[in-house]
Amino acid sequence: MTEQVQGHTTYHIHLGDLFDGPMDLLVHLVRKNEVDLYDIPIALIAEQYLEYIKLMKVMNIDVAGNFLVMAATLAHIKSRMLLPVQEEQEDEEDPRMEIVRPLEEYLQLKYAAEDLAHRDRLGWDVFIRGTDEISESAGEEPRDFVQVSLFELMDAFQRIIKRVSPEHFLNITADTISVKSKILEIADILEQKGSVTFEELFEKQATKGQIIVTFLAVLEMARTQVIRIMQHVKSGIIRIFNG
Amino acid sequence: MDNLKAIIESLLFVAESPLSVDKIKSILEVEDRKTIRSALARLAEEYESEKRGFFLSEVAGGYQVRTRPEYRNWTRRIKQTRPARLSRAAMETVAIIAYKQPVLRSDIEHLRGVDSGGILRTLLEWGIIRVLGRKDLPGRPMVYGTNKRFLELFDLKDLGDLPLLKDLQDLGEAWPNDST
Amino acid sequence: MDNLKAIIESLLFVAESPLSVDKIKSILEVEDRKTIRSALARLAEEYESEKRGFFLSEVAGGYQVRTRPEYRNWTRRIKQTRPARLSRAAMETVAIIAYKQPVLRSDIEHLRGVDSGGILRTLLEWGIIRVLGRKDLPGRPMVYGTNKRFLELFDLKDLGDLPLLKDLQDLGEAWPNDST
Repeated sequence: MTEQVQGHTTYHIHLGDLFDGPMDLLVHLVRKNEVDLYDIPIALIAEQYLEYIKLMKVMNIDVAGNFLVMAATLAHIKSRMLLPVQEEQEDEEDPRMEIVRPLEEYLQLKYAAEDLAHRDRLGWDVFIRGTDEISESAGEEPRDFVQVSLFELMDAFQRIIKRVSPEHFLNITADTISVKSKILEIADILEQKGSVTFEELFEKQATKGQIIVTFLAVLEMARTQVIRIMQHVKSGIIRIFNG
Repeated sequence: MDNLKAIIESLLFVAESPLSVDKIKSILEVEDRKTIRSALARLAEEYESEKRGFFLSEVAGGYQVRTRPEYRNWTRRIKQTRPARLSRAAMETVAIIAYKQPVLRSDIEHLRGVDSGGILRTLLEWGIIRVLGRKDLPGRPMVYGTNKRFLELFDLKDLGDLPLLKDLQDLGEAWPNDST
Repeated sequence: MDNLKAIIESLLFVAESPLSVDKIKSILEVEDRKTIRSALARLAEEYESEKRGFFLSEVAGGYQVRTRPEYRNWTRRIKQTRPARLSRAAMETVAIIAYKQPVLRSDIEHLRGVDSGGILRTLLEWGIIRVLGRKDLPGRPMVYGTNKRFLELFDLKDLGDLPLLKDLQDLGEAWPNDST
């Protein structure tokens, strides 16, 4: 998820950035071969498409299922193109339309997205008047932050565990009551400060049990959208915000 | 109120979001929309003719003073926090929602050909899009649309201000720059 | 930089705190303090002679554009009517309380599926909701309702003015604060 969101941000290497999806790959191929969108040489494009998928697999890029669906569609169109056109079928639609229509729509929206991106964006090209007021944290958009995936959160947690104690944590269970009261505690902190770094939350937790309880509380709060867990694009620091 | 124009200007300076004529009307407790409109028009004109560092933008159903885009390289330096760059995927998703709203996640994903849940969540967080409601379909899927913030962000008066979708047949060889 | 004055004006506009001459100098990468000073003086003079709604204030070791104090009665109104930015979770809670009042915390939590103590406390602090009393149940739990401030915040005449739940579902935009 986050891979797609982060797009141009630096810290995440995302091989899939080459092509966001099967539609992008198709657009790329049509463009690269300089063929007419309305007269696509389907055999050539289908063949090249499969080559790309093979290459992605070789490079250990996780090829999503929708790439394969598109490959099947292309193969199907190709086979239909090979069938001899019979008299009574002449007014039948060009099988390629199955792919041309969505491509057309997709391209149109890509143009639209480009147009939007070229407008004078607030906070980027134009600015409104600055105020020296302390902005409220609730609802304020932390623009330098991106959402964190569960895996990144677990990485951060592992770092904390290692720092606090090298032992294993496996046989500690957290009871519901302490998780609930920890949730309230975190909510209190957030109410006062608006946001807190992930690490700060664990600073005063001496025992393994407390650390686990805190982590579970954070997970639960994130799951129920009481909080938002974001990562600073540049520093990589994970910060927790009021939902 | 003989200095109506200056008062409106001071309101525009203080406001944190675009001010509609109605809003100005209710604050000033005047009856006449026309006077407000003409004061706004004069302000806009003055900012132009005097080559001020800002201009009056008609955006998101209201008026807002904004710095000139041609000075972006300077104004950006004042702002220490840079806004997150919207990724290409995010821009595409926003465009789809803007043009196709009300739209289902499944429609978006069908168009883009990829899972878009993560991007939708981010766009929701940023307040660019919102959930308009739920569709009366199995699973009651959520219906998405753009938010007022979308208009503000992309300098649009209203949704009617969105450029028409291009006719691809007319474009010939022109491809979107960022298509690969 | 022939439009130095306009650029400095745009910087003053964007800056969140007073800008010193040195700061402007470092942003614009110019060597000459005098040019900056004279541009500032011209801006100050223009704001006066054109009777703008703002003036250039020399304050805290720098320069800042401020709205005129004589318009305080108007400019204050903008600040007052600015809707508080409520988080999505807070909006949900307020909505539940508005529609279901008098309501128990346990009812709210049952509906939202999450602990809502922290949010309730915030809303109480902000004066958006209030404790209506205590219910005659074990533990004598508190009963919550909305406050006058709630009406102000959402620009409602009275509670009867609340949109029907169905309208909300259809539109999703009945809330003035659509940024959540």
